[in-house]
Amino acid sequence: MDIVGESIKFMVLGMLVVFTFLYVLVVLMGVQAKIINKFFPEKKQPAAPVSGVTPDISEDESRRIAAIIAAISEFRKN
Amino acid sequence: MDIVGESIKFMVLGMLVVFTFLYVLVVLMGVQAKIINKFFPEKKQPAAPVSGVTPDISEDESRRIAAIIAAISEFRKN
Amino acid sequence: MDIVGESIKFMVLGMLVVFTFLYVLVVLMGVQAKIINKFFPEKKQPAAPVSGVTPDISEDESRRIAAIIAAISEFRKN
Amino acid sequence: MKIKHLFFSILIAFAASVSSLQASGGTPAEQPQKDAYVEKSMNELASSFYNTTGLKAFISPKEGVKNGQGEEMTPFAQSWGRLIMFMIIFLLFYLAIAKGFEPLLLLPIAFGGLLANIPIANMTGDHGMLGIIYNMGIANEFFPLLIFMGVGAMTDFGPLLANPKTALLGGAAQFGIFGSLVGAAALSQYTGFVDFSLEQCSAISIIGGADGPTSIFIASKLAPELMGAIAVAAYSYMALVPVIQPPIMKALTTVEERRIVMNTTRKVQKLEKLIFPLLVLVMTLLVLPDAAPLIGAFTFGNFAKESGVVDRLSNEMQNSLINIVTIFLGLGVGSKLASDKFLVMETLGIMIIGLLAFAAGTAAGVLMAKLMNKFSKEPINPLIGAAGVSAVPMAARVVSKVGAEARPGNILLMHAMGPNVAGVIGSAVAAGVMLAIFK
Amino acid sequence: MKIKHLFFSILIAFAASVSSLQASGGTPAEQPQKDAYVEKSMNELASSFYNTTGLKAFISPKEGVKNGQGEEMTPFAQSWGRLIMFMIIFLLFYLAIAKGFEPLLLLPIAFGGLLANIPIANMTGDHGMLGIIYNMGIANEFFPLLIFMGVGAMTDFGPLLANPKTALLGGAAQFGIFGSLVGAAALSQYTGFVDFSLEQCSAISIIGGADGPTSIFIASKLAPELMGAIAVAAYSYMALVPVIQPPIMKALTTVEERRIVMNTTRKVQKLEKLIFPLLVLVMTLLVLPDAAPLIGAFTFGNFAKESGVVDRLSNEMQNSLINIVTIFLGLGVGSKLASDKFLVMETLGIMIIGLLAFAAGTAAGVLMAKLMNKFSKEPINPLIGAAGVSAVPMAARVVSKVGAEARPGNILLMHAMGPNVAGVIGSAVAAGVMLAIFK
Amino acid sequence: MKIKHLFFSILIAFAASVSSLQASGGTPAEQPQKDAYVEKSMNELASSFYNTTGLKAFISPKEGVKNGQGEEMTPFAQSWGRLIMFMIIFLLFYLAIAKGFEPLLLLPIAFGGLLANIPIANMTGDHGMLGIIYNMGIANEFFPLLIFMGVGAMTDFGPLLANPKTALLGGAAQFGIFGSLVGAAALSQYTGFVDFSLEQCSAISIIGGADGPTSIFIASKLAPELMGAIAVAAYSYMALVPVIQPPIMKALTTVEERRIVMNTTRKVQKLEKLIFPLLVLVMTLLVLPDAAPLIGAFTFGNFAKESGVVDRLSNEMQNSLINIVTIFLGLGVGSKLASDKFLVMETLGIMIIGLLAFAAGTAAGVLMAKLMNKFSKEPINPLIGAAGVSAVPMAARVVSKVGAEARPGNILLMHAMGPNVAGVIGSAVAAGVMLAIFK
Ligand code: NA
Ligand code: NA
Ligand code: NA
Repeated sequence: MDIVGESIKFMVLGMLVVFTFLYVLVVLMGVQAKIINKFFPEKKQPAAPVSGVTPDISEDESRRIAAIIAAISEFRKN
Repeated sequence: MDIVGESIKFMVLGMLVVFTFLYVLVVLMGVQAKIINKFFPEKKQPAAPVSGVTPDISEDESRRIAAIIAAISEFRKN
Repeated sequence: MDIVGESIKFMVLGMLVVFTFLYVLVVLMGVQAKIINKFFPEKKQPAAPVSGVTPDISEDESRRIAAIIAAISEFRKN
Repeated sequence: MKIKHLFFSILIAFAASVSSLQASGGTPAEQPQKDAYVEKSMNELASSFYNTTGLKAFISPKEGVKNGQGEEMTPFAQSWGRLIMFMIIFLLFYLAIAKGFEPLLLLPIAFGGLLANIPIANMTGDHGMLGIIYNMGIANEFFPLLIFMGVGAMTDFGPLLANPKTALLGGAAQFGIFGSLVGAAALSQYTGFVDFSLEQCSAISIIGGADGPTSIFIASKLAPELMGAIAVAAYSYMALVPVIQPPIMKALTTVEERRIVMNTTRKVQKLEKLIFPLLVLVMTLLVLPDAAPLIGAFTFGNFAKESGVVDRLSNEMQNSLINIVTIFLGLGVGSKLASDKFLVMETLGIMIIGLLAFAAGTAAGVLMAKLMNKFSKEPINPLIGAAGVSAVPMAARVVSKVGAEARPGNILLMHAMGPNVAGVIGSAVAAGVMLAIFK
Repeated sequence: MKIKHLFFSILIAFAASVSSLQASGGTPAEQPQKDAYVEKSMNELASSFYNTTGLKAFISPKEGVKNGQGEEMTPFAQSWGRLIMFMIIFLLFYLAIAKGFEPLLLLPIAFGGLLANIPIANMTGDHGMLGIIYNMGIANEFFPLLIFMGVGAMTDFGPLLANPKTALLGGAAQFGIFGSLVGAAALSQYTGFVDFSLEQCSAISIIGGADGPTSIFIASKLAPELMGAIAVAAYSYMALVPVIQPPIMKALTTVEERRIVMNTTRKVQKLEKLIFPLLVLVMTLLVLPDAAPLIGAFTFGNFAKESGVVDRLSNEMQNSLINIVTIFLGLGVGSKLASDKFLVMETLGIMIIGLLAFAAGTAAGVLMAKLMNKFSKEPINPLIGAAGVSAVPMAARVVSKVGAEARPGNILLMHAMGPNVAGVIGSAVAAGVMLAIFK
Repeated sequence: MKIKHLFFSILIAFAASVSSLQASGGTPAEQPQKDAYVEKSMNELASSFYNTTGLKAFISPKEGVKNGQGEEMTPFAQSWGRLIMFMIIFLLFYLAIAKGFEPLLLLPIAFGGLLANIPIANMTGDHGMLGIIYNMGIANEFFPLLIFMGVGAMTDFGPLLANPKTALLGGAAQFGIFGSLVGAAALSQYTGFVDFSLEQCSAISIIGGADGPTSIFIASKLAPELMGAIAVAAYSYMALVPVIQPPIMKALTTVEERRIVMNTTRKVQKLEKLIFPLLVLVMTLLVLPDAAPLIGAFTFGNFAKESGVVDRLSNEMQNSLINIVTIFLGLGVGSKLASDKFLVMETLGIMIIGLLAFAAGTAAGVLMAKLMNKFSKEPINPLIGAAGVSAVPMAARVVSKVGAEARPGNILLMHAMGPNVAGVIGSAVAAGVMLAIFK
């Protein structure tokens, strides 16, 4: 089997599907944003915490909890 | 099979068992309370936190922990 | 089978292996400490928290977290 | 009250859709043999790709397409059936998120249902994500018991110990189970609408116990083929407790009764709380060993909590462990919302009986409380009888809310918690009776 | 000291009860065929219900009744046997809760035992809650390894690295294992009391290692039929460390020796702690690969902790994960407290050998420490040898307590932690030797 | 840059070692029959003990020794192969701990590899710790989906919703997948170096998606025999993103382009974020149901988080659950670092194609961004195209760092997060296309 030939066809199909999928998503995101802003606007939302992904924060959390507990246990030692 | 007839018998048996079970439990709770108050009285117990079920509280916990951490991380930012 | 005889042989072999293993470990710990102190010395390390095992502490943690949350929730009640 | 309308219109739409359904054939089929890839032209490739899209599966459903369990699906179940399910699921999302109805369970169940209705993906099959979860802990009833363990660790029997006789209210409310058992049998015997066996009637009637884990446990033992619909009905109606109960409560009581103020409860000692779970378990093993898994898991959680020496473990049961199991239980139960499983006449029967069961349990609890109020020295507000159906702690909150409507400032919550937690034990006992009968 | 009396009187009561037992037959039986329900009169229904009560099962035990594994139970095991087990279990509850003896393990084990002895419910069977747990992680030795991983993540080898030569004390204490191996062999060969094979003797003797997970791991490999009793003995005696060790420690040392003050330990660098688990693992793979699962899990946990870059994971191992596994391990091990498994002569033998093993390990550790004190430049308090049995961290605390009795203010805890953690490694090595021998 | 040298010298050493390897035979063998213990003299005992040491296994490897899967290992794989693996593993430890390269995954994988290469212990076998973990959740693709669920619950689509068109960058970067697919096919067809089938090429090329869970998922479906090497390559290169990407990014952009400042993003409403995961899932089920498990798990996590009503569950997914699964996934994947599995020519091919894939994806993303910048009203910094490979959030951080080098104070992080999270969806779509093709 000419797997190089086949894989090139896959590439064409694949990139097409990926781009189509994401392009439709882009369009729908726009439509959605318009509809929501028009019909369901939020009232005086507090500053949106726009952060990408939070894994590191949760990792820090454990350390900070540990730190808080350490601090507090200094005062609560029995 | 006359399943309605059977199910009525099940109802009689079932309600009888449920009530008997709970009634005996009521009696035993009373007996237990008397025995414990007589022979193992607690000394100056702090106000008993008599709350039903605590799921919501633990859900709040996560939010509050998050809040505490957020607050503290304001001061500990590196 | 003379299982007592066999078990005595096991004892000899076993205690020998255990002691050898731990003795080599003792030697290697010493060598390691020397190499590390010579070639990778730590700079002004804060007081090392040399505690054996921490299960109880983490058990206390939960209680303390609960305590902290209880305290804070007093102020944050909605 | 808009929600009620919404809910019933869905029920009716559902009924209509179901009646247009043909019975799903369904013999377990052999694992599909994977073919080796053969060279394709670009056109063939594109058309073969189109054949794997969901769009194609919706537009041109075919006879002979199989579900995750290898049973054939009707063309209706493949297309319109799935669309109806999506509507039901989006309704559940709306109820869970906007209305706050039992979101912890309704949201994962609904999302599981969404995944289960995706064509081609076969997520409910043995190798699919939902199938793996289902086999891991629902088919063998392990997850419901873990949930029950966690609920036990969260439950405080203090209010019940403070006022033991309210336990009887938790007994009366079990009429919801047995009354609807008779109702289910009658529906089956006297109408051609559905045809339930005695075991199936029993499994369905447990919905009246208002304990999701108990319902799933019993369904798996007595009528596994109905487990999906039973679980969904049980959780849905628990979510609807604030809608279903108040009208019944108000219809059966006078304003004067609803205004009754109850005495403050006595102080309960720690030792009483410690011994109580053991008491319940010992009684169970003497009288009703078939309820032992349920009561055993529940009392283990409670005993661990009240012992005060294994807080690490009891906190775990109440938090991480129950959270993980809730995620999995929800998704696994949701897998039974596949259109071909859910859009059948039996589901409609189960929904009706379930509603009946909740109503009957509520009514029986309230009437029993009225009766006890007659003969008791201390005043008993009949509303607290409604909490006997369990649905902990929502039913107790509903009681408190309805009570406060009648007399602002009258806090019945603690008094309602007694029958509420007794209802959990009562349902488990009723479930045990069913298991014992069919042993 | 009342506890000691209580404990021994239970042992004696146990011995008496056991001697009245007949051997339990036991061939695995076919799954009971579930009969279809047939119509019953109210009387028949009530009487058939009575037949499913635990009361009936206690009052009229029958020949041929089977346990969860399909083996026949003697009438004694069905009635009096269970009552005796309940007494033992309530004693364990008392010790765990009122006396604080290893509650994290003793409480779930005892509750599992309570559930396992409920008649009719068959909770230890393959479809029962305890059976599911057992098959999930105890039969395949997975849970003990996860526990060991968590213990590794909790262990700080700092005290050992600060004073490496105390590792030898953790070696000497393993005489508890090998001495009791000879003892078990002698008991079996020279008396008709019990008849253990060499594999069984080896599995039992690991109790002397004072590590629950190690004991369960080895038992599952060498003598699965004894695993229940071994696990229970191991955990019970670890709980009894504060009762068993002090008299032996005091008998073998003079007051002057117990009053010895040890020098403060040197500061240990982080890099030493990081490399140490790898060092132990590499030595294990070179010398004793059979110990690799135990040592591997343990050092993985420790390495993850000391690396400092995966705190998320090492905290998880130390908290949620070990908590969940502890709950399951306890319940699963408890399933082996079923009367027909536990009330056998072998259990008594195992309890006796286990006690001997702990005593021998303690003695060997103390004597080795005395010897080392003779030849060491720096003073060594012989008490710290007792910590070599592991039972981390309780043995080290006992040492510190006994030391403080002799000289108030003399804190031996850190010095005892060295042999204490070395004892964990020592026991794993000893376990590996056993596995290697029977390969 | 020393790391790069280190890395490539290992690759070269690896290549050298591999070329001296013979193919490992390998037919699954019957379970070794355990022999009964026979009496031994002390000498025999000691010598039989020596035969079970790892030292012996290293010094005198034998033909016919089997790995955990019952396949025969070559003498090279038993001795030098393991030593080479230990070197590679210690390098991974160094990178994870000292250099902070993806320690959460690299450390457990490497430790799993260490355990997998211990002779005699057979930890990768069905009864070994790693084998149990592997069968529990990797063979059936369950763990990758749970990770994906947790990642979904951690992901904030806000930056993407604020600037939707950056999603196209996440599409362009998938050229990393398809370009390397052609590359893999060419390598296989035109050289005698390796011989991959079309399915194998497709599985390998998913490495270019820079999503570990997706790679493992697809490998398990299309080429389970290569899963180990693929997973390792995927995670290793994700760890190497800060090394691989910057040179390519700088080579394809001018300093002026890198200095482009982008406008601040618009405020995104909560409802948009809530609906977005459902939008993605509905599109998936219409167009590409084969991607439903991946997208379904991911969107479930995200929907649970954005719903705001099941914080208990979404916190669980982001913390305890993903931690536990990460530990297990790491150890399980590490089991495929056994010398006989890893030190084969195919691994080298996979490593080379994987590197190519990352480079191609980065380049395609950057070039697409340059193109978009030409035609867009608002300025687009071409660097953010590199974040389209996903590797969330490291690629976005790398973008921000390289951008700040060109213009200090220019924070591109938020702008890079859009293509970054779109890249996750893009890879899942690409993966779904592969599955659909080979259906
Ligand atoms: Na109930
Ligand atoms: Na030990
Ligand atoms: Na990607």
